[in-house]
Amino acid sequence: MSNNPYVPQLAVIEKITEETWDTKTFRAVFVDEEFRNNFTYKPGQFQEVSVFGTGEATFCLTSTATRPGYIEFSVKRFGCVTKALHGLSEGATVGVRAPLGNCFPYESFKGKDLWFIGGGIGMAPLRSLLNFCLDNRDDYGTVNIIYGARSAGDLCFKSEFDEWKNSPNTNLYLTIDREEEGWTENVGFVPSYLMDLKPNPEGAIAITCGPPIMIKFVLKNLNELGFTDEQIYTTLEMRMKCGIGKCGRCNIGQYYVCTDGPVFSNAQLKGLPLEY
Amino acid sequence: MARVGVFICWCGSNIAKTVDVEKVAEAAAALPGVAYSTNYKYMCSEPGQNLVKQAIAEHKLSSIVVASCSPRLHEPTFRRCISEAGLNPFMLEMANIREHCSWVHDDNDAATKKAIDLVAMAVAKVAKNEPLSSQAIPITKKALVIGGGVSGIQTALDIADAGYKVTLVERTPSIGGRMAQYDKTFPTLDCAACILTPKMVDAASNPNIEILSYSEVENVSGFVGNFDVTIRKRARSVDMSKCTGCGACYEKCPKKVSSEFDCGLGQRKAIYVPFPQAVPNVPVIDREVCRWFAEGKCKVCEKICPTGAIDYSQEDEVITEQFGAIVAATGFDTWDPQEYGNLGYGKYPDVITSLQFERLFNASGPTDGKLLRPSDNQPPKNVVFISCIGSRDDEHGYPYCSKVCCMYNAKHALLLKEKVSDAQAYVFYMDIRANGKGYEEFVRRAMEKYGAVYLRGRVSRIIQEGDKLIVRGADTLAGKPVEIEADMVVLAAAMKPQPDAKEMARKLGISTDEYNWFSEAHPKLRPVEVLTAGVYLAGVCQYPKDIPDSVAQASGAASKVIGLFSKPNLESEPTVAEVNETTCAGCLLCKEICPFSAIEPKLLTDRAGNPVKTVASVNQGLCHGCGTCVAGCRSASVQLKGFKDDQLLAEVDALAFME
Amino acid sequence: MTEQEERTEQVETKENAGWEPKLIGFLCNWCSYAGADLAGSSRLKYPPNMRVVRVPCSGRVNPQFVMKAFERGFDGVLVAGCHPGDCHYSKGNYYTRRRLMLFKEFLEFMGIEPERFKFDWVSAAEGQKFAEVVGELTESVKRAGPFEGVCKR
Amino acid sequence: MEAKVIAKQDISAWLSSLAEKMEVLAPVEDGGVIRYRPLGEGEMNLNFSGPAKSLRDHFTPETETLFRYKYEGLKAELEESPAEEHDRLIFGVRACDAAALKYVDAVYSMVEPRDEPYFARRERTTIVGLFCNNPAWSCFCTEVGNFLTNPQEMDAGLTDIGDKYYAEAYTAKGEELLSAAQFEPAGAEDAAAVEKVKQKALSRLPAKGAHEEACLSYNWDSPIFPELAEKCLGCGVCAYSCPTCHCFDIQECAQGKKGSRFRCWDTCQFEKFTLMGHGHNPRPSKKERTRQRVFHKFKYSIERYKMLGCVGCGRCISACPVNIDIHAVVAELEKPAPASEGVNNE
Amino acid sequence: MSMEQELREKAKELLSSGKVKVVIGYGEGSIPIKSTPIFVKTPEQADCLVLNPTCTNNLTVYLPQAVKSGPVAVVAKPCEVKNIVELVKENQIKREDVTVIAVSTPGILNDAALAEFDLLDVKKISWKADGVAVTTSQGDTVIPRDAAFQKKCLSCTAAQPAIADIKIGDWAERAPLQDKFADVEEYEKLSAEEKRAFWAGQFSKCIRCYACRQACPGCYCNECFVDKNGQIWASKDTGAESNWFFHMTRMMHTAGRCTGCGECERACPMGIPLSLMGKKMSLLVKELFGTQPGESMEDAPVFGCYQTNDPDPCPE
Amino acid sequence: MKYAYYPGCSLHSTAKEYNQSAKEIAKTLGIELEEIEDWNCCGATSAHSMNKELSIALPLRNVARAESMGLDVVAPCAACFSRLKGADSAVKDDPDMQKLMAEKYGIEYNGTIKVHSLLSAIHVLGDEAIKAQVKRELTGLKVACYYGCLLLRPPSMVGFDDAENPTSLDSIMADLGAEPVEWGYKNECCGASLSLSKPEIVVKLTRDILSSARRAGAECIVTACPLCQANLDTRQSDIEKKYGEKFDIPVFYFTQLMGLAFGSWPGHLGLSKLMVNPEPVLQGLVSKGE
Repeated sequence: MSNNPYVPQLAVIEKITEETWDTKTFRAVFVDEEFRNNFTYKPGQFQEVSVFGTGEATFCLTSTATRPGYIEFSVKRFGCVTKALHGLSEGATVGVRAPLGNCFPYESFKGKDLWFIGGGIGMAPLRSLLNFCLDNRDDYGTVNIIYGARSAGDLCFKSEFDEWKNSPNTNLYLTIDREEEGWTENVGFVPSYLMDLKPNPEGAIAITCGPPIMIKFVLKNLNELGFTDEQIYTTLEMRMKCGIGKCGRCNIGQYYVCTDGPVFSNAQLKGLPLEY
Repeated sequence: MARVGVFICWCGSNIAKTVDVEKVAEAAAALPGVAYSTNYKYMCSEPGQNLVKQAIAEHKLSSIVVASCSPRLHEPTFRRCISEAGLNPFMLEMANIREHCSWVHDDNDAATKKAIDLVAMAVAKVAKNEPLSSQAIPITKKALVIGGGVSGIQTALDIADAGYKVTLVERTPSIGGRMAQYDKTFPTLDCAACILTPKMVDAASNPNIEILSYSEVENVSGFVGNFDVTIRKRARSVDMSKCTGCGACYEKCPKKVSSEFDCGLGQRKAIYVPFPQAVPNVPVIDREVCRWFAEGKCKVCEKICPTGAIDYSQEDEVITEQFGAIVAATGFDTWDPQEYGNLGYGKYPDVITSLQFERLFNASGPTDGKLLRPSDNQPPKNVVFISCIGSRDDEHGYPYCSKVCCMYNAKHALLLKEKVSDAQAYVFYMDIRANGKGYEEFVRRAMEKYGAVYLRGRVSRIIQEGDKLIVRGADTLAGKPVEIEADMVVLAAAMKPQPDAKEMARKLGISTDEYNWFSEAHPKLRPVEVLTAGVYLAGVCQYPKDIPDSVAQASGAASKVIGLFSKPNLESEPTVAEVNETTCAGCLLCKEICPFSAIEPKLLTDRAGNPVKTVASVNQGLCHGCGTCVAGCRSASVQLKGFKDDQLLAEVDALAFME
Repeated sequence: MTEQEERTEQVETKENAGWEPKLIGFLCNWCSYAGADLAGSSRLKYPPNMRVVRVPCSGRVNPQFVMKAFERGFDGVLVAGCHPGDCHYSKGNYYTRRRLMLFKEFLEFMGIEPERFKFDWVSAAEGQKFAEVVGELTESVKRAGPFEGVCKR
Repeated sequence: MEAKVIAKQDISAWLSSLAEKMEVLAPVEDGGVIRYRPLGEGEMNLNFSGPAKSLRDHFTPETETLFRYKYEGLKAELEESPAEEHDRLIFGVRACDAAALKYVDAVYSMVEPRDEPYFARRERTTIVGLFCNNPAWSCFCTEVGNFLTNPQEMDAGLTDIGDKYYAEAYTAKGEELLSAAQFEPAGAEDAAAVEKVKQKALSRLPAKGAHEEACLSYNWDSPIFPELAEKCLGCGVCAYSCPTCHCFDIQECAQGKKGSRFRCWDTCQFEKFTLMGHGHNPRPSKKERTRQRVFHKFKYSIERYKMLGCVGCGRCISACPVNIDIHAVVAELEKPAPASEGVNNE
Repeated sequence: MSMEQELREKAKELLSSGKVKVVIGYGEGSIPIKSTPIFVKTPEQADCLVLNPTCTNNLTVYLPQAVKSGPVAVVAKPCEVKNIVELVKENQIKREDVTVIAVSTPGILNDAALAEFDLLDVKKISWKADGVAVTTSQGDTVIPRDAAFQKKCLSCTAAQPAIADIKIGDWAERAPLQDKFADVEEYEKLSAEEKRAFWAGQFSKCIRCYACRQACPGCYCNECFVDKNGQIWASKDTGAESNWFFHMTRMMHTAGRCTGCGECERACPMGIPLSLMGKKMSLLVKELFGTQPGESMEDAPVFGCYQTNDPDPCPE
Repeated sequence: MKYAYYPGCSLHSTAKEYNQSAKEIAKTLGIELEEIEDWNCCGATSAHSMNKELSIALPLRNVARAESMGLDVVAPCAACFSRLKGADSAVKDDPDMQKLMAEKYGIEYNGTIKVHSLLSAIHVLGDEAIKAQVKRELTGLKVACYYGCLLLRPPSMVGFDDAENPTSLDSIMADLGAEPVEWGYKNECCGASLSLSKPEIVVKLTRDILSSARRAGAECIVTACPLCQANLDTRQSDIEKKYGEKFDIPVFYFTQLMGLAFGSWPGHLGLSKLMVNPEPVLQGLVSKGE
C-alpha cells in the first residue's frame, strides 16, 4: 500500500438503518484487517466516502472511536453520490479516506456542562461527541441535548433517544417546527426553544450544528444567554474535494476548513473573513 | 444508483430460439445497479407479470427492465403491471430483443451479444429514470364527424346517444353517402333507402347532432381534447329556415346538367336535391351552371318559391369550433375503368360500372327503376358482369381486393332475373370472395336459383358489333375461350380513396398508406384509432369494407370517443419538457422551434416584485414530448422528462464500455 | 484491381479480419423505430452490428449525441427519422435535417470519414428500407475500417 | 563551487549525453508558445524572452489518474497507478519557475500526509536554470524576491554571455552535472561578462517591493475589486499560466464495470469552484473571486506559509485577454491615499 | 478631429444627457502596447476613452450583464456590431437598452507585429498611412498594413452596420485585401487521417481554461454544458478526445452566430487555431442555408427556422 | 428528318410494294431514308423461340450499323421493328448483355440511337404536315385500320399509341380525307406465323376480321404490317373456298393510300401487286384525280 493519500481504504457496508424517508445511516467495516485493528479517530472528524462508478463525497464520522471495529456515517439523499449510496445494499464495497480534519477539543470540555444543539441531519457530527462523552460519562458535567427537525419523521437516531434519556444526568429536549398529532414533546424552532430552556453559561460548553439559518440564530442567542465565544463550538460545511488541505477549495482566508476545521470555536469564526 | 430488476422474456421461442436467454440474464445480474435478474417463457402473460410484482416486493426494486418485444407493443402492459406493484409506471425500460434482435439475426452468438448490450443500455437508462406523473387537461366534450355516409351517421348517432354533442360535416348537399345511391343491399336484399333513410332522419332529429351539409373542413389545429376546427359552410343560396322542401323550384328550373349522384346517367337541375329522401331536404343552387349566376338572367326558382326561401346573396360562412375528438368517415371513390382500353368503357355506352347499374335499378334513378340500356333504352337480355376491374391488378389499378364486388355482382345477377325474367346473367370472376355472414349462401342462390352463369376467367376484349357487345373471355374451368353476345356489360370497378384523401390526412395530422387510405394505429389491435391521439377512423376511408363492417367500425370509433369523453379530463403526456429556470438564459430559441407552440416566455421577479429575467416555460398540456426544443437548447436548460440528456447518454456510455 | 476492390481487399488483410464494426443508431419512435419493428416482424435479415437508442422524434437527436458516440469510439452512427412532411410531431424532422446536414459537413471537415455517419429517412412502412440502410452503413463502415478515434494519436 | 563556462555549440552534446541517463526536457517552440518538451520533440529554442509555459504540468499534470478500480455486484478492487520512477532533467528553467517550486512544495507538504505523487516527481527532477537576458515587459520578479540573482530550488544555472554560457552550480547534484567534459573553468573576463549581463537585465526590472509586510493590511473592501469584476471575463487563463497555482479538482471516470479517479487543474476563478450542493456559494460573484486570487497570492500566503505566493513571472499579465495586471492591482492596494476614484486601474 | 476625440465627445454627451448609465469602451492598458476595456460612468471619465490599433477586445461580451443596471453605450467594430444584432435577436439585450457606437477602424494590431520591438520602450501606437506607427525612443516606425493588422481586419469589407446609433470612422465599403478563407482552403487539402492528426496535436495542447468561451459574446449561458455536475456531457479530463468534444460542441453552438471577431483564437494561451473551425462553419451555413450572422434584424436564427426545400440527405 | 432505313427481308420480297410506297411517301414528306448498308435478316418470329442470344445478336448488328451511321433506325415491318426494338432495349437495360454482345458476337453497340416504326415516324410529324401533302382527297373511302397484334405490343417496350385502343393509323387516314370506320377487330391477331404450319386457323381468324370489317361498312382495310397484309389479302380466296363467303376487300399498306392521296403515280405504289384487285374500290378516286 503506497502512501498516495488520495487512494481510499476499502470497506464493506455492514448495516443500513433507515433514519428518515431520505436519510440512512451506514455502518462500514474496513476490509484490511491490519488497518481496521489500529484505526482510530476523534469525535468531530470527517471522512471522504467513495462510491465506485459515481464519485466521492464528504460525510462526518457519526460513530465514536470508543465503540471500535466499525465506522458510521449518515447520508441525506441529495446529489449523485448520496443517491448512489442510497441505492447500495448491505454487503456492498465502498472506499473510505478517514479520519480527516481536526476534532472537538474534548479534553478542554472535561468537567463542563455540555449543551448539544442539533438541527436535522446536523445531529450526526454531534452524536459522535455525544456518545464519546456518554462512554466517558464521569469526565463531564450534565449533558443536555436540544434536537429539532422539521417534523417527527425528520428526526434521526430515534433508536438512541431512550439510551440518551436514561444516561446519568442527561436530558433530551426534542422539538419539531410544526404541530403534529401524536407528538408530545416541544413544538417550535430550535433557537427559540433554546431561549426557553435558558441554559446557564457558567462552566458550560455549547456545541451546535445544523442548517446555516439555525446556526446563525443559535450563535446569536447563545451570546445573548451569556455564552462567550470561546464556549461555543460548531462545525462548518464547505465544498471539499481532497480533504487534506491541498486542492485549495475550502479556504476561508488563510485557513482550510478541511484541515484547520471543520470544528471551529465561535471566537475563531469571528476572526475569519466573512466568506463562508 | 437505483436497484434494478431485469426480466428476460423467451417469447415462447421467438427470442429463445436465437438468443441464449440464460446467458443474457446472467450477464445482466453482473451489471452495476442490478439487484435481481431472471428470465421467463412469457413475460407479458399473467404469471410473467406476477413474477415481476413478487420480485419488486421481495427485493425492494426501484426500477424494472423487461427484455422482450418492442416497447411499442407492450410498454403500456408492463407500465400497468409495475404500477400495480407500487412503482411509478415510468421506472421501466424495455430492451427490444425480438424485433430488433432475435427475428433479424441468424448468428446466435452475435444475437446473444447484442441482446446483452441492449439490456445493459436499458439498465443504464432505467437507473437514471425518475418517477413521472401526468397532468389533467380539460376536454371539450363535443365530437366532430367528417363525412355523412352510413359510417358517419352511425358514429354520430352512437355518440349522441351517449349524451355528447356531435357535429356531422358532409361535403355534398345531403348526408347518406354512397349507400344512398344503392338500390338493394346484400345479402338480405334490404332496400338501401329503407334501412338508411330512418337513420338519416334520426340523425337530423337528434338534438345532440348538428348536421352541416354542403360544408367542408378547412383547417384543424390543437390536440386531443382541444381541437380548433375551421369549417367552411358553402352558400346553398337557399334559406334553410324558410324552405319546406316542396320541390317547386327544381321542378321549374330550366337548366339541366348531368347528375353526379346518378353517375352521369341521369340529369339534374341547376337547383337540385341529390335524391328525393335527401336530408336536409333543402335544395342547393350549383352556382357554376345556374343561369342567374353564369349569365345573369332567369331567377325562375326565386319567382316560383312559395316561401321566398331563395337567396342569391348568401355567402360562404367560415366558422371555427372547439372539439374534443374527430372521427374521419370520408368514404371512398370508384376507380375509372377507362384505364382498360380493351373493355371499351367510355367508348361503348352499354359498358357501365356497377354503381351506374345500381342507379339504373334504383326507383329514384334516371330510369325510375326500369332496367334500360343507356344506348337505346331497351331492356337488356344478356348482361355480363366482370369482377376485379382495377382491383387485384398491379399493372393498371390497385393490387388489393376491394372486398365487396363479388357480393354486389351476385346481387345484380340475382336482381336482374327478378326485374327482367328472361334475362341471363354471366359473371366473369377470378375467385369468389364471399366470406361474410350469409354471403356464400347468397352467391349460391344467385347461381343455382337464379341461373347466373359464373365463368371463372378474365375478359380479354369487348367489341361492339351493331347493337351487340361481343364479350371475349376465357372459361378456365372448361379450358376454352368463350364469347358472349351481350346487351350490357357491367364492370365491378375498384374502390379507391377520395381524391383529396392525402390533403385531409395532412389537415388531421394523420398518415396514409401508399394508396392514400388513412393509416390506423395498429392493423390488428387498434383498427379504429390513428397514431394522433383524439382522431379516429370509421368506414371505407381506412380500407375497402362492406356496410356491416363499416357500421361496426363506426360504433367502434364512437365507443372510443365516448371512452375519451367519459373521463372528467385527460391525463397529459407525462413525458413532456420542463425548463430549469436557473440556467435558462432566455434566448427563447425553443419557443421558435416548438411544433406545438407550447413554449411561452415567463418573467421571473424577485420577492419584491421587480423583474429579474425572462425564461422559457412549457405549457405541459400542449407539449407532445417530441424533444425538438431540448436538442436546440445550447445550455441544456430544457429537458424532456423520460428522455433527458443524462438518460440517453447513459445508454451510449453503457454500450461504449461493454467488453 | 479497381479502387473498390483494393479497399475491400485492404479491409480483409488488416489484422482486423475478425473485426466487427460497432455501430449505434438513434431512431425516432414513430417512424424509423416502427420501420425497424416491421423489418423484425417481416423477418428481414440485416447485420447485427448496430444497437438502437429510441428517441421520441428525430428532432430530439442533438448533434452532440453523435459527437459523444464518435468520442466513445463507435465506428459508425445512424440517425433516422420520418420523411419530411410525415413527422408525427409535424415539424421535428425539419429542424433535425438542418442541424445534421450542417453537422455532417463539419464532421467531414474535422477528418471523420463521411461513410461513418448516415442520416436517412425511414417510414413506419419501410421495413425493407431499414434493413438496407443498416446493411449499407455496416458495409461502408467495414470498408472505412476500424475507427481510430476522433483524434488519431 | 567555482563557476564554469560551456561553449554554445557543446550544449546539445552535453544534453544528449545526459539524455542517456535520464529524460531531458528543454524549451521547444510550438504554435508560438515555448513549452518544456523532451529533446526529440522539436527544435530547442534558448533565446526566447520572458518566461515560457510554467513547469506546473510537469509536476501536477493537467489530468492525472490517481487510481483505477473494477467493481461488480457487491465486490470492488483497487489498482493504484504506479508512482513516478524515472529521473528527469529540465533544462532552461527560468528563476521564477524554480522559485515557484519552493512555494508549491510548502503547500503540498504543510499538512500531513504530503502529496506523494507530486513529491515523487519533485525528488527525481534536476533543474538547470537559464538566466533571463531580456525579461518580458510583464516581468516583475525582482519586486517580490531576489531569486533572479541567487536562484532557489535550482541545481545549476547558465547565463548566456555571447558565444558561451557561464555556468554556476548551486547544489551537489549541480556540481556533478558541471563536471561534464564540455565545461571548462570560467575566466575573470567571463565573470565580468556575466555581471554585465545580469546588471543589464536587472536594469529593466523593478526594484524590490515591500509586499511581504504591506499585503497583511490589504483593504478587503477596496473599490478596485468591483472594477476588476466588471472587466474580468471569468476564464482561467491567469490561474492556468501561473507557476504557483496549485488548486485541483477530483473527478470520476466511470467506464461500465471499471473506472478511475483522476485529478485535474481547477481554479478559484471558476464560479462552481466553491458552489455547494444546496446552492450556497461563499464566493458567488467575480468580485470575491478576483479578490481571492490577489489575497491568496499575497496576504494569505504570507500568513500561512510565511512566503509570498507570487514569483512575479508576469504570465498572468501577458496572458489575460482583457489586460488585468496583478502588479498594478497590488500597487493600487498598497497606495496609502484614500480609496482612489478614477477609472483606469493604474 | 480624430476618431478618439469624436468618441470622447459623443461619450460625454451620452453620459451628461443621462441617456446611458455607462459607456463601455477601451482605455489605456497597463503598458502602451495594450488597451483594456473600461466602464465610463461619468462625463469626466470619458477622457480616459482611447481608440488605437491595440483596441482588440470584443466589448459586446459585457452587454448581457451590463444592461441589467440600466441603458448602456458600447463601442463596437464592424464584426462586433453583428454580435449586438445577434444578442438583440436572442433576447439577451433589448435594442432600446443599447446605444451602439459603431467604429470602423483601418485595422487592429496583431500580437506578432511587435516582435522586433523592445516592448518596454514603445511609447505610442497609432494609425498612420494605412499602416501602424510605433513610436519608440528612436521615433516612429510604420509597419505596413499586411504585417500590422489581424487577418480578420485584412479581409474585412466594413459593410454598412445593420444597426448603429452613432457612426465613427470611414464606413465606406472596402474590398477585402486578403481572402478570408485562404487558411481554410489550405487545411482542406489534408487527407482525413492528416486532419485528425492535426486536431489531435491541437486539442492535446488545450488546458480547458475556457478563455475562448468567456471571450465569445455568443457564449452567455449561465451554466455551460461542460460545467454540468456529474460530467453529463463532457468529462473534465484534458485528454484530446474530451477537448475535441468541448470545441466541437462550442462550434455547433456558435454555428450561424459567430461573426468571426477572432477573439477566441487571440485569447487562447496555447495558440490553437480556433478561428479555422469558426470560418469553416460560417462558410457551411452560408452554403447550406444562405444566411450570415448579424446582417439583418429580420433573419431568423439558423436553427430557429427551416424551409421545406432545405438540403436533404436523400432527396427523393 | 434523316433515318437509317431497315427494309427487312419481306420488303425486298413479298412486300415489295410496301417498300416502294414507303420510299415514295417518305420523299414527299421530306423524310430521308438511307438504307443500312449490308443489313441482315432480323430473325423475325422464329429466332427467339430457338436461341435467345442469336435472336438479339441478329437485329442488334443492324442497329449497331445504324449507330455507326449516327442515325435513328426506321423499320416499316412490324416484326422487324419488334425485333430491332427488342434487341435495342435488351442491351440498354442490361449492361452484361451489352458486354456479352461485344465480346462474344463482336457487336459494339453503345445505345446512343433509338428505333422507330415507320408508322410512328410518320405519325410524329403531326396531322398538319400530312394534310399539307394531300393532293387527292380520298373522300368517301371507308377504310378499316388494322393494326395487328404485334405492331404496338408490348406497350412498355414500344411506347407508342395505346396498344388496347389504338388511334394513330385512324388519324392518318382521316388526314388523307378517308373515313376510318369504328370496328372491334382492329388489333385482333390474323394468325401470323401459323400461316405455314396451321393454315386453317389463319383462314378462320382472317374470316372473322374481314367479316367484322364488312359489318363495320369498310370498303378496304389498311395495315402497316406485311405479315397481316399477306394473310388478309391472300386468304380471301381460301375463305371463299371454305366458307363460301366472298369479301373482295382490298388490303392496302397505309403508305400506298398515302401515296395515292399525295398524288403519286399509282404505278410507283405497287398497287398491282395486291391479290385482291383494288381497282373497283379506287375507281371513283383515281379517275376523279386523273
